[in-house]
Amino acid sequence: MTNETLTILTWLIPAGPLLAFFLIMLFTNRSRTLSWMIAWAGVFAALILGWIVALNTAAVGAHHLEEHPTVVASAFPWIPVGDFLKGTWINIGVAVDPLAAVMLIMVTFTVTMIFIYSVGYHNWSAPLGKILGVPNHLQEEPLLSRFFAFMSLFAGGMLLLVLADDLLLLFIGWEIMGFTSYSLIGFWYAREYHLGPDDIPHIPPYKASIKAFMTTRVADVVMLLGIVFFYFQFGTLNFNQAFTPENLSDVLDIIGPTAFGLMTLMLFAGTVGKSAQFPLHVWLPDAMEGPTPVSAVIHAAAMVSAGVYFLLRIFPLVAVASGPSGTDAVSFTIAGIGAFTALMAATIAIAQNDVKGVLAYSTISQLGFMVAAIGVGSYVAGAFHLITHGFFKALLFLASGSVIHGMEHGAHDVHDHHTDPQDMRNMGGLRKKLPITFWTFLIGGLALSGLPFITAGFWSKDEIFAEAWYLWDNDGFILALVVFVVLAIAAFLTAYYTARQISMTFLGKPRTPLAEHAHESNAFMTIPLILLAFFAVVAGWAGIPENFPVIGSMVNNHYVHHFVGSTIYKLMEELYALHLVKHPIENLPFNWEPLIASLVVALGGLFLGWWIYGRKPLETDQPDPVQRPLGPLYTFFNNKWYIDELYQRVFINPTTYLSEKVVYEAIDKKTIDGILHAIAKGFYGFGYYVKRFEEVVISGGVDWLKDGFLNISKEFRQLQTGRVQEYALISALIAVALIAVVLLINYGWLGQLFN
Amino acid sequence: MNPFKYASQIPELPTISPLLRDIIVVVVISTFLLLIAIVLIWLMRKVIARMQKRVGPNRVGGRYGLLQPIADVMKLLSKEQIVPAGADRLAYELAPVLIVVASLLVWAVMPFGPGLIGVDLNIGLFYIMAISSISVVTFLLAGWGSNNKYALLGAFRAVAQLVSYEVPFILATLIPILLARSMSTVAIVESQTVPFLFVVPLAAVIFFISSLAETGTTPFDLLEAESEIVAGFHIEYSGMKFAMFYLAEFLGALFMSALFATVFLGGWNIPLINLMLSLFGVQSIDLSAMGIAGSILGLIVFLIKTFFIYFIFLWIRATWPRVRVDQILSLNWKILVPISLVLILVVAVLDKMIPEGTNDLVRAGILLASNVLIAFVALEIMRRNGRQRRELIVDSGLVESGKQEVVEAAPLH
Amino acid sequence: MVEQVLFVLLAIITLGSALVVVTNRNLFHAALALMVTFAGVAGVYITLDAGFLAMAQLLVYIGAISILIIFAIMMTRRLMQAVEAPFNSQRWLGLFGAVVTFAILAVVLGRYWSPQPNVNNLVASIDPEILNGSVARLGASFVNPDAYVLPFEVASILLLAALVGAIVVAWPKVEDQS
Amino acid sequence: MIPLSWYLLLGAALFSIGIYGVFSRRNAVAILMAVELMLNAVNINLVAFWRYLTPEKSAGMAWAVFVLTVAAAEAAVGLALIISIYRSRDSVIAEDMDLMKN
Repeated sequence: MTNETLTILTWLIPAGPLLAFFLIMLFTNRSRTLSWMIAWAGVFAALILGWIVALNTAAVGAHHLEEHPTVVASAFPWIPVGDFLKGTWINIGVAVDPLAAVMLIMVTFTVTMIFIYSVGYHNWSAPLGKILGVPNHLQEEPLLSRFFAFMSLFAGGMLLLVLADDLLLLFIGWEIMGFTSYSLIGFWYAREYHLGPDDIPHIPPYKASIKAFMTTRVADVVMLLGIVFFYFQFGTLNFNQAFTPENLSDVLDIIGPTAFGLMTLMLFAGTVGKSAQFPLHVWLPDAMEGPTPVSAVIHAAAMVSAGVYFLLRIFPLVAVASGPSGTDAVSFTIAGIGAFTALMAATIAIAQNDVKGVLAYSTISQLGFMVAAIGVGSYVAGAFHLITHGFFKALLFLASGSVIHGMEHGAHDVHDHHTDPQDMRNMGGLRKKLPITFWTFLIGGLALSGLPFITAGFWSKDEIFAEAWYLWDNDGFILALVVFVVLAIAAFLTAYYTARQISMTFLGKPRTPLAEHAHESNAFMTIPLILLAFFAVVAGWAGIPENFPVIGSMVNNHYVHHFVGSTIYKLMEELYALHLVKHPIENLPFNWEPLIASLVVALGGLFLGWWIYGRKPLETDQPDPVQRPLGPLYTFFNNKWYIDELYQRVFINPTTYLSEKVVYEAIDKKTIDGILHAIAKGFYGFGYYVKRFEEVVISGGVDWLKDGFLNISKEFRQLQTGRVQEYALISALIAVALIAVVLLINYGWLGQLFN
Repeated sequence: MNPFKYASQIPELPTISPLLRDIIVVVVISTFLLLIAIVLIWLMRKVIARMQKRVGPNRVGGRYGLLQPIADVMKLLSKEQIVPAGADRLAYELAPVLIVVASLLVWAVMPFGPGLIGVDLNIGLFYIMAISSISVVTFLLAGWGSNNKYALLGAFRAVAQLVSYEVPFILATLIPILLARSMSTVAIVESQTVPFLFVVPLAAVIFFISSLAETGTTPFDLLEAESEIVAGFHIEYSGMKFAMFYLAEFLGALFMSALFATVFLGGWNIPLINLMLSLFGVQSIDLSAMGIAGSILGLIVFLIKTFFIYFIFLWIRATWPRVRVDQILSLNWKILVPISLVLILVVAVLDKMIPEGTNDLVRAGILLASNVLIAFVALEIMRRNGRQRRELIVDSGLVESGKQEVVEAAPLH
Repeated sequence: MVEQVLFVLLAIITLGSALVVVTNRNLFHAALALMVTFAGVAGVYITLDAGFLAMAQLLVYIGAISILIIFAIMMTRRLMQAVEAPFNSQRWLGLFGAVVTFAILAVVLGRYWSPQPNVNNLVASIDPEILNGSVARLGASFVNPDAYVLPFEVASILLLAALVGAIVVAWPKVEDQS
Repeated sequence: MIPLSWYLLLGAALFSIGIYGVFSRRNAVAILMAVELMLNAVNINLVAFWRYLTPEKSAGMAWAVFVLTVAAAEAAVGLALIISIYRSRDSVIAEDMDLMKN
């Protein structure tokens, strides 16, 4: 395929969903069927085009890509800035390189699956009675058109972000996703909860959406500042133009390592917000209030990946900032935040009971994995884990949605609308009831916990471990060791809570009538599960290192490493030559330690989880087995480290207090209003005398005048007979008279008229 | 001062002063028409009688009743002149005269043959329309003048029908004008190497229907629906005045068929002959160049065509039932006018798009195809509407004919 | 000479019938006289070599407008029969106005265009080709963007508006039609 | 050969007659007829000027045609108005329609 065709196709990838959004919003929002069909058309177009472009990119071949990573690059001037007559424009453009290609494969596929799933999911929505503002059970979602419109807009924004070749367009896609995530999390805006004492505490959707929006805003403001800083320093927003060895070294020399690191960290703040890293991760669990497809698309396929993707995009910046001539603070911050988030989220996840809550925290922790990996400088591992995680986490979310769905069916059948269908304690024994869901969930869970040698998660995690270990082992990078250990613990917990979740949900026998009467979802929902399960397994095999014992020799090509690595291979080589980065993209030697570590954590975690929860399943209303041994720690985890409460006290309460008491009471009411009242009184006094004057003099005079006119008009009114003909006659006579006068003046006297 | 150029004169005739020639032409044409009307009456009675399994006039003048019309005229002449009480004399007396005058005036531009034409106006067809619009007035005069409510009703009906059917009539006439690029009847006749009937059949159909309505023959003969309003606007007329209306009616029918023959059948041209000859490579014949022989030949051809069309008039008259008023008007405004508007647009654009010097057959074929296409689409739409209408009737449960009127008339309001 | 006689006859017919129009007590006869006036004006057009306009005059005025007027007269028939003064109180004033108007117009005419033939050198006789082409030129000028295409379109819109407006205004009220 | 001024005089006379009718008739329909007379007078002038001054152009005829159009529209709407007034007020006398009186 010629490059021009490829360029056109690349431009067309985001066009499909965006067009679908406008079509649905403007025209077809009355017809539900038409709406979801249009949305499908959009994403299917994006899927086909995206895969065509991606596979064409892959077909170029790693060696050629290492020389020229950017396969498609097309841009046109958009905003004139500064002295634009000289042609300093901000361009809008798309670029496809291996990283974008793999993202395209993952994003388009998962998003399409989610769209298919959504139709099945929304045709039978939330239970009757319990929740306001949502359709009754076995009724169709009334706002389906709106849902698909926003989903399409979301997909379009994500694809825009993936394909963007400069920071501005990327930021636009970023913000589009921010807005749509807000409107989708709060999709059931009318929901209100009347929580029982033992219910899982959650806030209603509209609050959750506001929370997510505000939290990410905090990050985005910093990120925008970072972008401005970036533009100020580099003079361009385009990645390929900015990230050249000359530019990087120049900027580093000019502004010094500290400012450089600061710029990097400001940009990284965006990732912290979008990918829900530690300080700003609080929005993500509450975002589970949205419909499950939304959770899947936000927390697995698109939005949270966007943060990591952005971090990968600016990886050269990170590498240089934490390079030999940079400051270690950068890498310490990034990797530290990542590792801490991974551990914290994992610990929280082991004490959650909401089936989607567990997945939410596991998402946070997996994102922590990626961020930590990138922090210590392992580019490929981060990207690889990003892709595989996208697949199996989407699978897990959709499967959990299917579970909730089955539970709601049960709730409908037994007319019990007070038991929470999302609470794992109310489930159990669903393996018989939802076979397809069970098997797909099992595959996804195993992939998440990294079951060795088969699942995708194992290979990507193993990659991260290998990189971290190599960094420690090779150049004694202490941070790498820390990250390695922390991530190992996190991985262990991951496997543990995955096993716990599967056991509590599917194994044993039903603990509530809901679970008794649950049954399998429709084909709309199960088929995407199966397809995703396939990828959740296979996606990892592309990343098997060739120097891995036995299997490696079978595959004999570390494909992902070469392919993704080739994105910045050349650049890193040159930077390495300039001693700006610690080490280029290189093939790792095989080490036993990380392999053993990942084997141990995965299998050990799974076994422990099964030992506690699967071997003798929970009975009804039996408290969590680990509650007593862990003691206060459990409540600490269960309450999510009290971070929400902390924020409540530290940020929100002071702010409200300030605004309430100080600004409103003291400043506004007392000071300003006081002054205004004083002025008002003055004017009252003045106005009184003005009023008197007006009454006596003006209105008196006006009355007199009015009476005069009245009397005159009494006389003149007789003229108005209301007869058209009279008016016409009079006006005509006047006109004739005028003409006559004019003629007489022109021609002199009548006497000389006729000569 | 007179802008109208006369038709190509026949060389054999002696040249005489224009004024005298005008008078001669007028006298000849009107006499010819007034005489031919007698033949028409006999023809109508005979043909319709045969179609209705009757014998028809067979006593007066031989077993074919050839002299029957003469007897009729005698009877009418000898009848008493009755003027209804309270009649508006002016209008009452004026109407019959005016209608005959109008129906004679239009023949001035009718090309009977090469050179056989009263006056070849460069706006001939326009002239015809104008004059025929005068005849509408006479109905009003008659209806109003003969102080009679049936007459007035008949006049109203007649005017409503005629005025509204003038629209598709004129629109359909515009299409031959477009193709011939002239309003002169002679130019239109000469430009028909392929008769326009085969070029724009849809226009021909619309023209024919609206000419039926214009002359007020079946199925559009509401203006003299004997069963409803006794005899329409000329109920109060008797004797010769009635005969004048009668005469005007026949002349109108004949004129419409003659006009159809002129505009759509190529007038005095022998159809398609020159194309045939040119196919065989023979020298093409031009009647207008053959002097008096050509004139006579052309006249014969013209009369054959005219009487063929007139026969079709009689045929319809003998066989078709009458339609309702609302049906007439809705047929006009909802079907004929839109179709003819679309047709004018399409034909004009196509005719411009076809490059000059294209073979006439090719041009004709393209236009024919467009016509057929439009006709098909129009029929499809009408079929849809008809089905909807039927469902409406069936749903409303009024299926017996008596109440069906209500349902069908409803959309008109 | 013949033409002048013809013209004078036409003028007499036209003006006479026009006078009938404005003076006759019976409206129906007034309408008939109006038709005669229109016909006379058409004749005047013919003497002016404007055959097309003459035909248009017949078609529009006699064929359409007169019919409309007669319809209106018949629909308001009851009033027609009631004996009533045809003129209002200001007839003499109106007559005066009309006469003065005519006088002024005549004066101005006499000033500019002398009544004698062939005085101010006008286009007396022109070759018939120009006149024969006049209709074609008229049609061309209606669709010529440099000439009258805009007024032409506006006129069409005006006709449409008049159609709709007439229907709406004369439409019987809802309670009228049972 | 007819002088131009004859046509202009004819037009002037017709116009004046129309004016007289408009001012002095009581019946609205009659007034409308008088208006038509005036329009015809105008047309006569247009065509006469066209014929005598610029026969090779088409301005005069074109505007005559426009006047024709306007007359048609005016008659249609005017008569519709008259009929609706007749329906509502049972009168077509112009003098009776003096709702704006005083």
